[in-house]
Amino acid sequence: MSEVYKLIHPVKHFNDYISIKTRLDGRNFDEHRNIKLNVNSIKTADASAVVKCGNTTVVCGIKLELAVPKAEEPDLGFLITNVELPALCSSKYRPGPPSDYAQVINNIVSEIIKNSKCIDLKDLCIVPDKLAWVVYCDMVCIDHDGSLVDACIIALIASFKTLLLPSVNYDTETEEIKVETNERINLKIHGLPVATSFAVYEHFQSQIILLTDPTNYEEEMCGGNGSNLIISYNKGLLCGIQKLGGGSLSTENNEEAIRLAEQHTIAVEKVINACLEGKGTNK
Amino acid sequence: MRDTCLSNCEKNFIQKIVSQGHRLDGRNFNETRKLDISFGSEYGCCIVSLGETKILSEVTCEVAQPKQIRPNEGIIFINVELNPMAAPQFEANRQTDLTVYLVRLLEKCYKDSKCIDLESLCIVVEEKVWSLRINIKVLNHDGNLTECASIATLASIAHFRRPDFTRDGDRVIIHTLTEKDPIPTVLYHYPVCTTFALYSNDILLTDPNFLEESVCTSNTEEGINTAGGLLVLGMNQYREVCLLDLTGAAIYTSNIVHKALLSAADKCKKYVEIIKNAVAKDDNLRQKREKINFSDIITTEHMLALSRKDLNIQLKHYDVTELDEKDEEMFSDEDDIKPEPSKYDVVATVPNTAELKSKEGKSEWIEVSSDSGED
Amino acid sequence: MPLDFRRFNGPEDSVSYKIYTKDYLKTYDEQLKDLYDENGKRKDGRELNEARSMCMFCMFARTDMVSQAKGSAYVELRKTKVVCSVFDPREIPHQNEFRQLGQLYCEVKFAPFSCPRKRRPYVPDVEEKALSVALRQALEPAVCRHFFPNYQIDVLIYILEHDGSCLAAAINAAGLALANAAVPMFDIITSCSVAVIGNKMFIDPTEIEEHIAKNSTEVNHGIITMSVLSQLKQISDFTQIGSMDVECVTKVMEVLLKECEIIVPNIQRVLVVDVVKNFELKKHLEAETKKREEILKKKMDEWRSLLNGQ
Amino acid sequence: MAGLLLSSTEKVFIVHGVQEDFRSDGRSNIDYRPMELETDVVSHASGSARLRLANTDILVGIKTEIDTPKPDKPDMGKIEFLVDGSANATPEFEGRGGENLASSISNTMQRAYHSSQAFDLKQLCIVEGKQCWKLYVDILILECGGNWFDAVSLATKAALFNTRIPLVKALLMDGGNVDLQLSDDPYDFKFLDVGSAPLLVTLCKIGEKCVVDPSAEEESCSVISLIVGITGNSKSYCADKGASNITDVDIKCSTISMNGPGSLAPKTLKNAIHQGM
Amino acid sequence: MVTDMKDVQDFKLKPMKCEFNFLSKSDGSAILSQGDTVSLVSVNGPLDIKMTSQRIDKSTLEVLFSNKNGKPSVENRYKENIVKQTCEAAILGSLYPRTGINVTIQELEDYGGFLACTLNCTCLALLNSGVSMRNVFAAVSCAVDNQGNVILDPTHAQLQTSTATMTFVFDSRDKSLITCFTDGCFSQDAYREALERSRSASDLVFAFYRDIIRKYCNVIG
Repeated sequence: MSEVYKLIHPVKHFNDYISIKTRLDGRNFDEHRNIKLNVNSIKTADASAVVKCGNTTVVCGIKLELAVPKAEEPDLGFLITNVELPALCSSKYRPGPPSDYAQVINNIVSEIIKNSKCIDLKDLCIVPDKLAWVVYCDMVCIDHDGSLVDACIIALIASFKTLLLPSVNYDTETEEIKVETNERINLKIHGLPVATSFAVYEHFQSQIILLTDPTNYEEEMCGGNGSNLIISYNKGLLCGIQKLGGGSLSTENNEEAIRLAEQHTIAVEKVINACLEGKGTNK
Repeated sequence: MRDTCLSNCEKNFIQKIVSQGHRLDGRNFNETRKLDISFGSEYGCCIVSLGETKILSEVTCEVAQPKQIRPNEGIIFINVELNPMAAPQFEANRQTDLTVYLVRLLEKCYKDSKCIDLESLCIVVEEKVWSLRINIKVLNHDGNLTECASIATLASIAHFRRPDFTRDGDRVIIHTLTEKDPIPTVLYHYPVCTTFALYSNDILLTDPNFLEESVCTSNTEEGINTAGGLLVLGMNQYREVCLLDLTGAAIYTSNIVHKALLSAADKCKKYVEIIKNAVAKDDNLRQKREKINFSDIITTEHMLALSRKDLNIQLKHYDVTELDEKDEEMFSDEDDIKPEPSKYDVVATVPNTAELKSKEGKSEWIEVSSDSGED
Repeated sequence: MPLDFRRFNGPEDSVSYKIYTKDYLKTYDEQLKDLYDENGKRKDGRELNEARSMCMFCMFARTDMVSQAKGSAYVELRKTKVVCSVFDPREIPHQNEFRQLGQLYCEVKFAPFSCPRKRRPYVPDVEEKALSVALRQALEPAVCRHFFPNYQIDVLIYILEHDGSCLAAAINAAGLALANAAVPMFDIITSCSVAVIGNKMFIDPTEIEEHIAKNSTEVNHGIITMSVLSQLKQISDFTQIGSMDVECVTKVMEVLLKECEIIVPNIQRVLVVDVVKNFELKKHLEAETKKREEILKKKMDEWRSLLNGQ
Repeated sequence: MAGLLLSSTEKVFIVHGVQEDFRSDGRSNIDYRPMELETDVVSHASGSARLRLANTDILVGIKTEIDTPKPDKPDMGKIEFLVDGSANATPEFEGRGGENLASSISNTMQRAYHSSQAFDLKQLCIVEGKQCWKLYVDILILECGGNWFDAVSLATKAALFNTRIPLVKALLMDGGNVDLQLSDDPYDFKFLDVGSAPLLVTLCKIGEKCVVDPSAEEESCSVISLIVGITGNSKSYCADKGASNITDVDIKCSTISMNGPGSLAPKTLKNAIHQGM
Repeated sequence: MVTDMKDVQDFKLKPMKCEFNFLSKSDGSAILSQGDTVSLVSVNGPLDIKMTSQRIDKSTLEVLFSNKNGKPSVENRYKENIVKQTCEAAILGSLYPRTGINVTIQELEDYGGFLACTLNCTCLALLNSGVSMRNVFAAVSCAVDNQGNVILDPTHAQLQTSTATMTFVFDSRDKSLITCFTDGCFSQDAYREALERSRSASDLVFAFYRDIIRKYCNVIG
């Protein structure tokens, strides 16, 4: 019965839920879904993490390569982040090159990482002008059920935290390279950026409702172009606020969003740290 | 590309007034529209408008590997883009016959005529050369794209300057524009294309607009082309022909080509002078450290233009340090009020895994059906 | 190669650091010796003829992996990890004429970080295309295609980690996902592969074993993957690479047939769990609906009595 | 299979004929159609061959280029197969349809040539780890009358046999650079050893019997065909692939019983194939 | 919060210059310069689009952004998305079902605050094209310099030393925030301050809109 109602009167159905202050999966407006995080499960990658935020599943794998640094920036390494939305993660996508939406997500994620300055590209340089690390981070979405950016950032940061760089010997005379995989050092990570997504729903014209950690269906109901508001924090500083589409925000909404994001950030930080500590004790 | 419709009335009307010696916009047969060249703030960037036809041209350069058969020559790459901005019938990011045609004509005119000194673009033989990319973007398509595009190309090449470099042993250092003055490109001669619309095989219309172009290349109701076509001639300032291209009907007599050539030679020479003057004038201004920018094309005299210089607003001036303190206080207050217990538990279950779960089993299944809305 | 404008690209000439490590320069013989110890045990402790699917803990399979898909499955053969999702039948795009049989569109994609040797490119390469074709061939005989003429079903495979036998894993996953999506099928499809190096047979090989088998110089070497419709006793796909004599092939075939049989109960178990789960969910939902209706009814009765009372 | 329309009676006729070991063109089940093979037909290519097997017409050209070998196989050359079906050959090739078929042919060929037993890539090496030959095998399908795989492999083998590789002297310069010197004499070249280059044999299952060298009509009657790659020395055979394809009805697949004849046939057929060459 | 009015300061936006109908073939077009930054936008529509992208309930908005060198990139898609989502909130798309509206943007000069300039220019071009709109919108950019001060509508030189930039787009009716995007790291306070300042400064942009429309009405009226 409910399914039919949802299909025939999607907007009314959704409004009914909102008016009794509940969401379709039983959450409150400001409640986020359960997060499950697992690191280093993929051995072929140099570092990896699997994140499940509710149904949304993202796998992040890091591959290391070596290259000559750019002539303009001889002391910087490379950090290449890409978000893949393969056709299997949702019926919205078709096989082939990345859709416009995938590119937008890709850009948002890479901007957040860049702005948070959590990785100093200088740390990735081995010998200036000669050799530098290229860190390829591929975030693959296996199941797309909303709040993709949050999941991507968690997966990416968790795998950064576990990334170990092998030691490299570069002989300047012979230009010979030797890599020692047994000696590895941690990559320095400055802070722990976390993103929080909201859907902004305009309920009966004037009332603006913020839905924390929206599902795919909720995102669809609020404009259909992913989450409307993404707030990212790193070390107590904001490192990116994106507001696109959905309802318009008043000052109060804005304050509320920032407050919620702060809370969420603390919770997520706890998860990541717990996960990494667990790893430490188990080894 | 969506089709543009041309009504029979329009067709017949244009045909008729041309045969009577008139043009729709009141010009003479050999009169061109107003030419205007404006340069952007960067070298090699210009907007050329020929009447309402507007084209943006930009030359950029990068270091590339030379082709194996020509190890000491630079590379020129011409790209033409027609997007919905030019006219609604064009689709974005799709090559059409028109773009291919334009690229080919421009390549013939500027690459095949060898007007650019390619050897001067060489940095290290067989390893590094400059690769110039000429990007032509049609902003508004009101006929005679070829002529406008060719003027834009020539103007931007003449205006373009590439960074200087010095060789230090094996290494090549490329200097920024502020370190060393950039170098202009060497041009042996200045070829320009001109277009004539051919009507009933004896009338030549200089600089046809969009309507005139479409009428002369379209078919009549009977499906026969009425001896109309487009004749493109490329010539340099020495009255040498670099390019000749005819689309549409066959020409009965060669006289008409002679006639066109004579008229084209004068026109091209005039164009080349205008371009040279424009570049020289721009160079002069730049040497006087005057800012040149595309914002100059917005003429304030235009009826639909508006300019506001004094956009002032009075705002409270925040003293940042003061504010910070206050906020900190506020925050500490807040912390006292609500050390809200986290609703979530962090569980480290399996090795390498952590989980965040909401404490209470909140996920009660609540369903709303259509009846409940009426409660 | 033209630059991909839809992604962020790294420098063109970057290489994996692994080519500078010591292990990379190992000769073939050294690599071969590394494969198994004196007792004939393989590196991960298995016997030669022991498939990873034999031990219950290693073969891990589940359905309903992807919430957005109609049906999905996840198969893990120790390190090889494969996700598959199946979508609702849809009209075949750019198709004019009538097709009596439904089409299967199969796509196998490796994650960029899935292979130990090199980074996978984003655009489908030759291997991925070949795997997609092999997968389609294996699945076509298993699906009742005559039930959905002029439509196509998308079967999409994503390989998260590749440690050998990925085609076999992909076929197993696809079979599960199709069943999970309630696509009518003739039979349960299972698949297994064997690597042959000289006179040794490695059942369910790992990536390194496959690699050596492919490049071996022995008389008999190669990899055979076979998929079987168990009840019908039909082979739906048989792919071999390398070089081996006829006796060897027939021997391998028998081994594979046996292995495929062994997987069947595992698959059945997963499917039964799936059905039971769905059944329980449905019962649960029905119970809730009933409860709600009762409450509603009570309320209505209350109102009615109130109305009548007035 | 839009190109070929057969009525069900025609199909029954073919199936019954095959059952009786008698095919519509008078052959028995293990006979090949007449074939015509011509080598060195394209003067610009390093090697070339044209094969006409009844209606199937295939042209193979081989181009050689110098390339750097793969880092993990420093002493081996490279070989690449490119298949191009002209739209004249069959309506199937129009648009994207040809791509699938072409890639499946080139895949099968690549697979068949993969083993060092089949084709020794070491003979293409010039300087280990630095320079090697890369062979581009361009396969052009001009007309198709069934049985491409056999025809393509046969033509390829002939073209490789005919391929002339120029003799190159390699001088190792200091700093690891290689200087190649090409001999001035244009007749200074070597031939490749293609003795063991694989041939593919397609076995088409029609009814209960297997048939070699199926014509286009016969192909449309079968739902499954088995492609067997055979290397030159009779005992090892390579690249074997069950291709379940083509039209209607319930697909019968190569079961174990069917593979028996499948693996027997190559032996008996080997002589016939070589006669064909 | 802080209510002492004693230090009231003058804040300046960069001079704005605009021309309507710059392109003759488009249904609406505008070229706008804010300081040295120049952007050109053309609007076509509502027009016929291919079946697959038609929507039954509203018009489909297609935004094409091309930067100066003409090469497509992921960043361009992101910018397109910003403009698209902002316009979608403003255009009354439900009036034109099964049609498409094309917005084409050409970068001419970028000396800071380019996206803000583009968004304003897009709004003007939409006004010029006569597409029905719910409200107009104004974009204002801000920068935070290395001392933590907020600078309104920064110039190219100011951007070089800034640690963060923010761009806000406001609704004309109740000045609520439609779109916002940021670059760099900044504190919450800086964000709040920048937001409030930009909100006030958006008045100037709306005033500019009104002036040009008044002039435009005189011409066409």
